[in-house]
Amino acid sequence: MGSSSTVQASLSGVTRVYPAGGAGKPVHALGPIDLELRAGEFFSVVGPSGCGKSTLLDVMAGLAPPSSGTIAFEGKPVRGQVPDGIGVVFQEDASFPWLTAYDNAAFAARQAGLPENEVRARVEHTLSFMGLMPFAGAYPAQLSGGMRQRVCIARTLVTRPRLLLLDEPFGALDQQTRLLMGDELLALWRETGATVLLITHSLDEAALLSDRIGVMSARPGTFIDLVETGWPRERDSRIVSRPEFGELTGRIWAGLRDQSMRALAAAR
Amino acid sequence: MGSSSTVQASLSGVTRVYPAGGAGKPVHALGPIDLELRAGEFFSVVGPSGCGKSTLLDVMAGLAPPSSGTIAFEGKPVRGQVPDGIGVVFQEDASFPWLTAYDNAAFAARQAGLPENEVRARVEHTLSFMGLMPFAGAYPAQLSGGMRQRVCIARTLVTRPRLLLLDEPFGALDQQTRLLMGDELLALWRETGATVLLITHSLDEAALLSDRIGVMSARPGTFIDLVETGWPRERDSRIVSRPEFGELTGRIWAGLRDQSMRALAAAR
Amino acid sequence: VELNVTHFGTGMYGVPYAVAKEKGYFKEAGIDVTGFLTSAGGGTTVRNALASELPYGEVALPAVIAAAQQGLELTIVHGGVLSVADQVWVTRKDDERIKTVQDLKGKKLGYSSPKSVTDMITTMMLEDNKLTGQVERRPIGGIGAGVAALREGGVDMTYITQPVWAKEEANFRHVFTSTDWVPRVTQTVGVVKTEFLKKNPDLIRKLIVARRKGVEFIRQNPAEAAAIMAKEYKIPLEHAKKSIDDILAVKGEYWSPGGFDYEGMDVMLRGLQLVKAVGAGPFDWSKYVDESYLPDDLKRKPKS
Amino acid sequence: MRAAADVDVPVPASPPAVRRAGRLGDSALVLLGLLALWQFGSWVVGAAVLPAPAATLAKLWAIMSSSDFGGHAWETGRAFLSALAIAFAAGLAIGLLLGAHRLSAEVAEPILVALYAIPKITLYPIILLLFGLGISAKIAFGVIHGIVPVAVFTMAAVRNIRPVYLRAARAMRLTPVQTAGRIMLPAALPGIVSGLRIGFSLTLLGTLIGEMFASQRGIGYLLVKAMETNDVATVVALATLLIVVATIVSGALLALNRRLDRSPKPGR
Amino acid sequence: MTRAGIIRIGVLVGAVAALEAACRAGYVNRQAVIAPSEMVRGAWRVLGTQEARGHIAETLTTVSLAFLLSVIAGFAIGVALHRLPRFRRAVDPLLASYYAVPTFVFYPVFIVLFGLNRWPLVAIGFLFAVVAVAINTLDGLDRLPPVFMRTARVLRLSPRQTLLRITVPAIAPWLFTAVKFAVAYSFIGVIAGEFVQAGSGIGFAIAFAYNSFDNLTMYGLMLLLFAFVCTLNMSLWTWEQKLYARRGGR
Ligand SMILES: Nc1ncnc2c1ncn2[C@@H]1O[C@H](COP(=O)(O)OP(=O)(O)OP(=O)(O)O)[C@@H](O)[C@H]1O
Ligand SMILES: Nc1ncnc2c1ncn2[C@@H]1O[C@H](COP(=O)(O)OP(=O)(O)OP(=O)(O)O)[C@@H](O)[C@H]1O
Ligand SMILES: [Mg+2]
Ligand SMILES: [Mg+2]
Repeated sequence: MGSSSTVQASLSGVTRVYPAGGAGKPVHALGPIDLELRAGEFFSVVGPSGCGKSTLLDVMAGLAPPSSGTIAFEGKPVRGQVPDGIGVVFQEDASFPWLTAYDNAAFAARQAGLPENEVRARVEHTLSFMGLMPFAGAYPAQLSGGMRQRVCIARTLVTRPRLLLLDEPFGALDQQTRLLMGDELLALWRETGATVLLITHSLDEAALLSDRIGVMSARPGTFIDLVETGWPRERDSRIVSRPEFGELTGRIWAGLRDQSMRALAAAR
Repeated sequence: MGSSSTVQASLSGVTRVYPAGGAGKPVHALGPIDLELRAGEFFSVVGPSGCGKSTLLDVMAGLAPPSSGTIAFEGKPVRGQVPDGIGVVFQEDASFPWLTAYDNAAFAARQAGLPENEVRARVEHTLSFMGLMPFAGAYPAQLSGGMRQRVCIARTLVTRPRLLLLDEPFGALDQQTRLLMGDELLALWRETGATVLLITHSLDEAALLSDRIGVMSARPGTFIDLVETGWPRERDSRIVSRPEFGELTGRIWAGLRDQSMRALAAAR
Repeated sequence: VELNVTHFGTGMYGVPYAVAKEKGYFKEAGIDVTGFLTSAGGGTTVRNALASELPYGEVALPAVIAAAQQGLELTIVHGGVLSVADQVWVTRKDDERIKTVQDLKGKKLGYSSPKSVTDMITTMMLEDNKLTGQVERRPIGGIGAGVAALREGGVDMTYITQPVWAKEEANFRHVFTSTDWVPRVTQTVGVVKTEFLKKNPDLIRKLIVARRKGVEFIRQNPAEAAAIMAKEYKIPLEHAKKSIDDILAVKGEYWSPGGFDYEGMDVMLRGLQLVKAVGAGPFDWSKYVDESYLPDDLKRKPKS
Repeated sequence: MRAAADVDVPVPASPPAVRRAGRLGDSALVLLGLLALWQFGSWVVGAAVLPAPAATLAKLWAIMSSSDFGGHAWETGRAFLSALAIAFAAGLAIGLLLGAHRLSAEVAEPILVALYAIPKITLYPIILLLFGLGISAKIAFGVIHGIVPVAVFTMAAVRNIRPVYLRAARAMRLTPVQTAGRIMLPAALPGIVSGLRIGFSLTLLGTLIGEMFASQRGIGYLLVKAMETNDVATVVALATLLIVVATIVSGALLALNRRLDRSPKPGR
Repeated sequence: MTRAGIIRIGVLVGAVAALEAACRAGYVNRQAVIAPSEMVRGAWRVLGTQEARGHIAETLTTVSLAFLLSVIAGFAIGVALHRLPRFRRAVDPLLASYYAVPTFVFYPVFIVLFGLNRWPLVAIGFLFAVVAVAINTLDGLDRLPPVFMRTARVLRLSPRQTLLRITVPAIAPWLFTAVKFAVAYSFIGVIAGEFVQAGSGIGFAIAFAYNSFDNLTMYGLMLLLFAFVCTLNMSLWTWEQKLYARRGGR
């Protein structure tokens, strides 16, 4: 288990401007962002659509260069390449349709050159943890959207990343199933001790799962609020019936409602 | 404005079984359902994914025949055809990519044979109401997913339906923007006095907007709970901060959490 | 009507027809010839001829033999081209190795395609010169490909026919002409659909006379004939002139006024059998040839 | 209120005029590159085998200004346009039918694909035997080349129409004829036009091949005559003419398709 | 077998039977079309001759070479065009108009380039097939979800690994279509070339049989050719259907 006081990843003064395509104007999509992720914490990001959340994730993972500012992971600067130790689950379904659930889950581990029996042990453990063991031999086309997303999560988990970046991983699920998957994610987080950064559209999800929540403004996205939830490490979705839960979501909503309204008004 | 006591649409003993395709077994998707929609009420349907919500809408609209039971709209049986007076907005994006937003919105009205100046007046009114006036000349490809869905809503509203069936119309939007669109939908409902049946994945949305909420079981979907919210006709999304709101969502959630867990466990 | 003449526009067979049309001989015979039909491949021309409004054609003899063997209803009514004077064998200008046929030993010789007339001519030529098996023979497909192959070194010698030769003369070196080895071989004959012939014997008679006038005109007025050919074939006058002069310079008859050369026809038949283009065994000319439509002075009893 | 036509439209990334100019510039560069390659090739193999561009253009000019070229072009044009009309009409009819009727599509598709794969030139004896000499054989030859791609593309386009459009049509109470004209045709049009582009070229090729064997007039006849007399300059000049004509038409159809195809593009 | 499969066989058998009946009853001119049973007899006889077997072997070798080369080059061209979108836009009209040109008229040029051997014909087949392969590869790459490429980067795959382990399997259905086109077009190109220009091969043999009024040989050869192409196509198609069934469509 990671201690919750050391810094695992840090961003300072990070912005990202998409260069002008054709004769269009450049798009200032993100920042400036300053953020320190503590090792082992569960951090969620919420914000209006198009505010730059996925861009933030790309920049943190080293998939896209920041236009200014610096990013560090475990003390080393992130530049050009995805550092070892970071696992990413994308917003889109990235399961490979030509591989079975098992082979999908094993893909990254095999890639990393692990011996096959080690791969097998890890994949089987992860698949049964994610409730996918009966579907190990199934192809993604035979799975529901939510199951496919779980396959992607399994693929990432098998490499045992120390920092897990999740971009709206439950987008394909209905609200109730999301809740259950959230519980599983919490259990996983407790078990592995990894740091988790979760991007989500759902305030409830963020309020329920996180140690800290970063609330982003409309584009260019910056953090307008950082909320500590104060939940115990042992928790699950039954928290929703607690009164503090209502207060918490109320606080986040209040901020975001203004943001969204302002964004929408500007667009009209 | 419709009185809230007369029955506008009614379903009794309605089921729908999808016939066996190929070597598969027939799928019992829905019912039996008994429901009376009161003229002018705002009714929401929530339930786990795949429980038959869209099927219910198809059957009510006359787009698909019930396997048993009867449906009536304004006293007349619904059979084979979509009755005049019903407007439908589908879960999928159904905006026509070959028409501009304006022509999309005008499509159904022109279809109904309205004179062109009447069409223009209605379309302009509806588009500005939906915040789409600046995009009247844009094609759907130039609009975001949420805007496209609004175009579809506009297309349906222009015909002034007396019963509006909405299938997850805000699926493409983030939670904050959904909230704002919900407010607009409420305003519209108040203005036109139409009956609204809204299918949604979001319990908050249902709790916020509706006079009544139908909670469905897992497939085959039947109503396991019918919740009266008791909200005043004049309301908007600020309701979320009221304590009764938390109670209400808590009640719905409790029922659904069990349902979803049971469904998930059975699938494992 | 349109008349079927094989290789009209690309070969010498059609010149008498061009002259007869231009000089009004067809008109005199009461036939309004508006143009000529032709197509690639002997069989196609035969089929086309038999399917035309006036089911007559001057076509390749091998195709006629094949058609007759397959039971098509046709009658041979006049002789056409009686020699291969239009076929020359050439090498590259800068290639001095081949001066006589004996120099072919160990070289590569291009002919159009298996079972064709050039296949037959080369086979006979090599046989006559005791070179069989000592020359590499390669099918090339056509003149264009042959010329390309010659340039590239794929073959050392290939054939070119008139009037293309007149055009290409400057680019290649002439070594010999096919008539040097096979002086008499009937290339084309006139055929008519038998059914039509029975009904319109006079029309065919007149047509043969008109063609004959064309042939005679070429002999008497080669220069004017060349001018007509140049116009109808859409080629430069000097090429037309050259090709006609070349043909006339070769010993022996090229354009028959209509009469048959049965020896030449037998040479063709035996040659084709040699390259297995037609089945072995005798071929009874008298079954297909009918001389009764020829002018009396050209008639000759077919030997059986 | 302003009329829909003069309403503001969101400014596209770059004005169309600028983009079009850029595209033309690129095309000019590619053209120059091809000409250079051609010139180079001519040097390598010799002008007697492959005449240089300038000589070819001069030759082409000479051919085109000769008195009887008009007749040949007219002959080919007449046969080609008839073949094109038949191939397009029949291909569209077959494609629409198969697209709309699933079972016949399943029955016919492998047969169509197999027919497509047949080296059609070997059918020329049969065509000649069936249609005799003259324009009908050429037309038949053009048709057998062009009809299958048109049918296959149309079928795919119709089958890929999103089902929600058809459901929307029913919800708006369109008659079957209206549905075909106002929904199916515009929705499938981009795919159909792609089929027409390929169909155009192949029909032209088929017509020419027909002319090469069974005609006394037309571009194909000129081509085969030039081939027989080893007139390389004419062969190359005519081939150039063909590709120029086909490219202009193909480019025009492509531009049309870009205008018609307003569906959102995949990818970010 | 599926219902569609049964109907399909019924349709084909019906068509053949109708032709047979029409020929037997004398509705069809024997000089034009012969009965299917005669065609089979012709095919059998053709297979018995050394000469025809030689033509067939030659054509098959030529086609195989054209096919292999066009698949490799077409794939490479497709990938290259995809990487160069501006270039691609500029050549886009050419890709569709390309098929209007009878490539085989350039046979003499290829003889000069490649010599008097089978390579000029290989070139004709290749030129016919390569563009179809490139177009389909491009189509597949266009629809390749960008998230796969991002996944490859997260998993730190080398460009080669990305190509072999992600790109190729991801666009496999389009490559399949490309392969089917390559088979069809290399046959079409090679046979057309033989038909018009060459002195050997199936195309030449058909043309020769036609010109010698030898319908039995001609239809026999055609039948063999069609049977071969169709069998090849059908097996590819079945294989493809299996692939799709697993992957659930494209
Ligand atoms: N490649 C790009 N080029 C130009 N602009 C881009 C590009 N990618 C994203 N953007 C813009 O940058 C902004 C941020 O995009 P991003 O995908 O990060 O938003 P997001 O917060 O993840 O949205 P969502 O919640 O919808 O996933 C958006 O306005 C988007 O239009
Ligand atoms: N055409 C069909 N044939 C067979 N089964 C079908 C068909 N359409 C839907 N179903 C099945 O019927 C059930 C109900 O489907 P429906 O689309 O009504 O669910 P839903 O509640 O709208 O789900 P969601 O919330 O995901 O939109 C599902 O289990 C689905 O698999
Ligand atoms: Mg995002
Ligand atoms: Mg649904």
